Amino acid sequence: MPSEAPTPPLIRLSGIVKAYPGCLANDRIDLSVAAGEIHALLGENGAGKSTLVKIMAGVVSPDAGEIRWQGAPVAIEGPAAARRLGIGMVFQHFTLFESLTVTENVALAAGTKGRDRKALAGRIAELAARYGLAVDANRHVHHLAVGERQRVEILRCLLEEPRLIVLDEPTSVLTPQEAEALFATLRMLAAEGRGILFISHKLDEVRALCQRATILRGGKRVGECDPRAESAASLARLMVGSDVTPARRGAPKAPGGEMLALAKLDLAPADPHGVPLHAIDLTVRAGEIVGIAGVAGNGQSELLAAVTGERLAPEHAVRIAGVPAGRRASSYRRKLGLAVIPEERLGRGAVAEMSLAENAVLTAADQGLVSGGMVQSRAAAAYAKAVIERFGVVARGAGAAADSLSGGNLQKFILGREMLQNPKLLVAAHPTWGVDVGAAAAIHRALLALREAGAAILIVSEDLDELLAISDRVAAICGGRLSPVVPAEEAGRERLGQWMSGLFGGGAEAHAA
Amino acid sequence: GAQELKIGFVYVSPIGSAGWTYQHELARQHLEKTFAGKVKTTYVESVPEGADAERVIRRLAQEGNKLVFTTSFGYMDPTIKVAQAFPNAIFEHATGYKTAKNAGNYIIRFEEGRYLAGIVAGKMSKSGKAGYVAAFPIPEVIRGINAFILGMRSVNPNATVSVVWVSSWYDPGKEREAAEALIAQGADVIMQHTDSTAPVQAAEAKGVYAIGYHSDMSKFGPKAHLVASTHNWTGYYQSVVEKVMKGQWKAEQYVGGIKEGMVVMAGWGPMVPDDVKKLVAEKEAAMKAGKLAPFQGPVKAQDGKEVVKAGAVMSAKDIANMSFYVQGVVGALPKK
Amino acid sequence: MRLRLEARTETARWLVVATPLLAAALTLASGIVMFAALGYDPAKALTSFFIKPIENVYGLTELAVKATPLLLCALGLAVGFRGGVWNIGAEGQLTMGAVAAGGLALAFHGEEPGWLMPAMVLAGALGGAAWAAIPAFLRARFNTNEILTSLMLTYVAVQFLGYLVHGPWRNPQGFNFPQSRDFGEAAIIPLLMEGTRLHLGVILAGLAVFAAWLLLDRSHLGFQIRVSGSAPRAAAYAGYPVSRIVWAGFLAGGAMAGLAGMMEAAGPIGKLQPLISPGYGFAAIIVAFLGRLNAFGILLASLLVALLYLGGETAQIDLKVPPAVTGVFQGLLLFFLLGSDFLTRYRVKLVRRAAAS
Amino acid sequence: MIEIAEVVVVILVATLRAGTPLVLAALGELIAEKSGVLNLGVEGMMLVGAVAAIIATLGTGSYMLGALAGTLAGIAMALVFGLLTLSLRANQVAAGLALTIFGLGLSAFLGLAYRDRPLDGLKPLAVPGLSDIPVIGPLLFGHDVFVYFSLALFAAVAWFLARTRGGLVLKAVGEAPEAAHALGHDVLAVRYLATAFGGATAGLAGAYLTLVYTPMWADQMTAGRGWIALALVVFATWKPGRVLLGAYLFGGVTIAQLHLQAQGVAVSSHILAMLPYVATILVLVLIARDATRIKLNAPAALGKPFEPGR
Ligand SMILES: Nc1ncnc2c1ncn2[C@@H]1O[C@H](COP(=O)(O)OP(=O)(O)OP(=O)(O)O)[C@@H](O)[C@H]1O
Ligand SMILES: Nc1ncnc2c1ncn2[C@@H]1O[C@H](COP(=O)(O)OP(=O)(O)OP(=O)(O)O)[C@@H](O)[C@H]1O
Ligand SMILES: [Mg+2]
Ligand SMILES: [Mg+2]
Repeated sequence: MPSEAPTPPLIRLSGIVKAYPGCLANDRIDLSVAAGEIHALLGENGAGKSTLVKIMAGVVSPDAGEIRWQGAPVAIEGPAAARRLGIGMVFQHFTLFESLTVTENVALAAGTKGRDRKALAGRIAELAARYGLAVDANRHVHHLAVGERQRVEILRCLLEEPRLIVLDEPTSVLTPQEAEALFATLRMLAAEGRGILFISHKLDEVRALCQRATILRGGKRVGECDPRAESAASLARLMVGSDVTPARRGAPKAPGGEMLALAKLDLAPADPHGVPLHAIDLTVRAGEIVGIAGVAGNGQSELLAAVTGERLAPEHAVRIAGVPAGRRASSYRRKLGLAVIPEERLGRGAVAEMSLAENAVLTAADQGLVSGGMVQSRAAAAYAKAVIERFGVVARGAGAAADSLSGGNLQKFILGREMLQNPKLLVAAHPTWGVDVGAAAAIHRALLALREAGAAILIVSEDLDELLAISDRVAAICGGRLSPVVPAEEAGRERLGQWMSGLFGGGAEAHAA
Repeated sequence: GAQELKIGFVYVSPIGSAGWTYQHELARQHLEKTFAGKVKTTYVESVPEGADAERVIRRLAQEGNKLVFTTSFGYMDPTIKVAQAFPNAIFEHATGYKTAKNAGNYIIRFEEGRYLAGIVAGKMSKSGKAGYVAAFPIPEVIRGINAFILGMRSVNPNATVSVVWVSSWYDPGKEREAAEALIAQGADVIMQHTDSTAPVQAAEAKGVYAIGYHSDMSKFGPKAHLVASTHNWTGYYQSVVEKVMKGQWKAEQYVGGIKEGMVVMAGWGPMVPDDVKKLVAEKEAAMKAGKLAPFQGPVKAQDGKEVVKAGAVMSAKDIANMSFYVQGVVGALPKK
Repeated sequence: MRLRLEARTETARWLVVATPLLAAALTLASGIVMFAALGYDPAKALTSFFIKPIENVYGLTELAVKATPLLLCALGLAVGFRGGVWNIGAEGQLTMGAVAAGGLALAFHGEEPGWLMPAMVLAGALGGAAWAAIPAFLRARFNTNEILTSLMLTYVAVQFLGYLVHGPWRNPQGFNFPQSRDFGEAAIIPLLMEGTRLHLGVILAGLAVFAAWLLLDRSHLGFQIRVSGSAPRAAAYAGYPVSRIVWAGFLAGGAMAGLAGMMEAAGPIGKLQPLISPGYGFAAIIVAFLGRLNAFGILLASLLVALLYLGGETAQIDLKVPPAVTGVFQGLLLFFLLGSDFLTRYRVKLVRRAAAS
Repeated sequence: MIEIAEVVVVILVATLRAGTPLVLAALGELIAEKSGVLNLGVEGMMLVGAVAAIIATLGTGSYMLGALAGTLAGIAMALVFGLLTLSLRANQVAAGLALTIFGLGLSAFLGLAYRDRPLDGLKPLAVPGLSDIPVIGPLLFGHDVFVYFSLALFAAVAWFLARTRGGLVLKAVGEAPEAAHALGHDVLAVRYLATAFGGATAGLAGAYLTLVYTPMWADQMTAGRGWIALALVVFATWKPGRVLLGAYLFGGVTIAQLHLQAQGVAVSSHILAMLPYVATILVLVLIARDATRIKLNAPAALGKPFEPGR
């Protein structure tokens, strides 16, 4: 129990309960954040972190519990009420309006202050200068790189002078350099006396940044600690409740045959704001993992699309298992042994309202799930069940809807669905994005096992630690150009970070600011 | 017998208070009044001319209606079909050409009213230009245009009529736009072969004359409405009912016009001088006497070719198939 | 205390049945109020609407005949709607199906070959599909809004039919009225029951229900269509070409609507004339949604909507209820059905207000 | 001989009149769609607005009250739609079509006693002196008040979208409702307002038909104008300026066609009747090719229900 302090904490939640059908997301949670404090909220996927902060932000209403703001009990009726109190939230997804300019985006959140656009632009410039958040206020958001968008989010939040700033997984898309810059800003804000609540699955960051951490597990608060005094491993143990053994890559084997070969691949973007690919050369051999680092929006999606067949390229620019396939449809490439784990789990890798059995049919139709043009529902259910069992997916069963799974579990399901097809070539985008440490380790182990079994694996990720831990060879992509591909041992974080900003002598201009 | 005669009516559009269906409805009400206690009438309005018509007609027959009037061309085949299934009921179909033992049909020589209206227009128009808002270029409509300009030219040899096709029997907005276009092009009398009152209203608003059709439309354009060429079904319906009651009814193809009182010039506007009314009365008398017909020679087609020689009268078949303009119509007939 | 909505994780089966019943009950209740307010005896009015039209065998056959075009159009539309393909031009596709089949019937008028009927069935489906191919092509190739193009093409089709029956296809013996010749014997769909209008097409429509169920709920193509409709990006990921779904949706919709048009022309009407359908193609959109885009649901919905039409006629004959009142009544039923759908997806809960001390 | 210029002026004036109901209805639908609400029930709302307007005017003698009644009736219809799609989250396409079917029935029912009852019709304004100037007079000063109002409404809508915070919120709600909700904007309230606005202008457009354009009531007298208004919004790629252009273009083609006929040009009436629709399709195809513009202007969440997961 927190003791009565002479000055009450900025916010204090006690006994917060929030139930969703079939799941108690928050079970009598207590949490308090003091002014000037950077407080971490830790927990596995589905532990209830986002639910809790959404309650603070007024986006979700609690079933029971009390919220005190600077000592006084309050009811946060909606997002507007939260803002009026002085609670600012930086969401990770869905909060910028692509077709509007930066100023307009900011104006949308700025209450009555937003009425005068000129004055607003001035305020933005002033705040940007004060906290080192460089943005061009007149650009449309759809032109901005991810890091820049993040800065807009933060600026928008700061404009209202919030007393408490909540950030839900803000760093998962940033380069190490960008993350460092963000931390500097956060420290400055805390020094000004604001409270900061920080959610992240990257435990090193938490240790470097936060003074206090509240740990949730299964919707309950299971402890509190000073992360600076913990190791990453001990923090992970607190979260998961048992030891987490990070996956370890075995010694590189003699490289097998070329399963993927990109030769001088040029591709114009489909989207008017996409990134064109320039003369990409890349090979992935059987039995190896090749990792590609890069800040989102530098041609990764185009590269993946060209490999998977969602975009067509010149026939010989893409060879899969030795067969020229640049102009071939995805279905043909799958028959050659390709499997794909997309970056977006819900809506792309899986259909939200369909059952896991049905979602198995999505890409595993050829595994006997369709015959004579008819879907074999029994076979589909059996396949889904096999995935659930083999990959430790926590779900009600093959009949569970995809969107009833937590992010990490759905990710494991998609991974399993693809891996059970015994692919010769697996392409994975951000395989552990937003996934907790336990699940991430499980995913890494599965990928490595596939490598052992002789498959070629291409991974695109923004998480350098992940790439360096499991890849045999790595490269970075920037502005649609690929850096040299080097053995993971030779590429340090620093060097990859530089390559990610376009400094690899290929004459490439940095795309992202 | 003392039992009342049940009579059914099938209408193609809503009844409204003017237009084709409204005129039939007036006749139905007339029957209710005239044969009070002896007949019981039922009607169904807005019956589409497709597969539904047969069911509605049959339903009326099933409900014990011994006499059924079906009042639109598209009801012809369904009427005949149901007539065969209900040999004890009697069916009367308007404007068709098929008959059966217990199914007759009836039609109006609409062109007689058009001709008389043309005379009024010719007398009243200052510019000698009339405008005609028309639905579809089918013989029935073309016949009306020709009869109208022949009547108009009978009093003003230089008169012309311009036609705008609106491709709909009933579209008030378009009918009004068409009338306004005609007025803008100099027409000062508007005639219509469509079902709404919009052309008369347009004329009223623009300060030109109009001639009503189907119904007396004078209340829609008190200052514009010269007269209307109306259809009066009351007499015919009454005679049919009387025959049925007396057991004297026989299937026939009945055609009526001015003489039979089925075409009535009604709703004279106060601006029409007596001499014009008198002239029209004279022509009406001549028609009744069989001395005047709208397509009485000489009739010249647009290209100057004489289609009816002087002294001759166009045959009913040629009238039914008419697909050319006579002299005085501006522009060519739209090709199929 | 206040109301809270909660999404259901799974739709209970009984709700799928119960909510339309609730909607029907609400419609009946509002119908009673409405008819009473307008001075009609509500009991009589409702009997007229729902019982009288089908109290005998003939009535039942008429119901089937009336429901057939609605059912066919709606089944076809459901294929597109499930895939997020908004074809609202079934009316035009129906018209062009009638034109294609009717053209064939007229071309072989007097010859009466035995293959004419199957050929007309084919022509009807092809005619409708060809008309649907235009918006499909425009959407697949130029990404043109298909709601609007398919709708605009309906007006064009109706005018085209008008042009034909006013012009080149007009019955030469028909006194210039805008109608084609009566179809010959071989071009009229055989009747199933003497003395009624129940025709072979009704059976075909029944088979179509089963086929549509197989396609929509059991086949791989149906699965692909569903994925495309609810998660287009997942469809792209799985490699289902968007254009194929668009084509499948439009061609199925067009073919079925064309079939409906063929059956109207070669069935109860027996010729071509300016009006083939009194709006079946539009009503079918509602039928498709009332049936929740499910083949069997659509079967029930088409019977219900057909019954409302028949009921409107009897109510007019029996009680002089104007057709406009029927229109209002139909609209109410649609609203209740659409609104009650909500209950299958959400749970309404009374909750105590939290954290409001 | 009639002066060519005079005829041109007549055509232009008629075009403005013919375009006015389209401008009104399309501007409202544009606002509704910008908020993410696709209301296909414009035709139904127009019809109910039309009949309500003439009933009120025949009853009170006031055109002002008639226009108000039409507007309110349109709003009422839109709120029914809002209840179904926004609160009860019914499919917007289905609910819009149902609204049109309901509107057809309801307007016919309400209008039973008013069918073909004549009304004088609202006269054009006459600005003494100015209206009589040749050419310029009738073009600038000879219209009825609705024409001017529709232009003012256009200016207001354009200004609202481009310059105001409300417009910004509207666009945000139509693009990413979840995000707008998270920022504290009441998505449902914004959508209800936008839907109601769409109903208001559709009702007013209907009122224009019964009070000015063809001053009387007839069943289904909107004759498809609601659908044209919907097409105009797409044609305009959700930009008010192009709505104006499209409405007058469409009106102009219709009017010019009638004038050509009146001059004696003979074209098959069926072909003529097809033309506006074929032209609309062609224009839609041309517009659709400009994918970028559509992407930037089309409300990304158009037609999708918003489910605030509280
Ligand atoms: N809208 C919802 N409806 C039903 N269940 C929900 C909803 N949102 C969250 N949940 C469930 O509540 C639980 C907690 O979810 P929450 O988003 O708070 O987890 P989290 O700790 O943020 O996880 P992650 O690390 O994946 O972001 C999960 O089991 C989740 O499935
Ligand atoms: N309707 C739902 N039913 C069940 N689970 C849900 C539902 N909506 C979301 N979830 C689960 O809740 C968890 C959190 O989802 P949410 O949408 O809150 O994302 P988030 O945690 O805020 O996002 P992120 O952590 O990536 O920033 C996910 O695991 C998701 O699968
Ligand atoms: Mg979360
Ligand atoms: Mg998360």
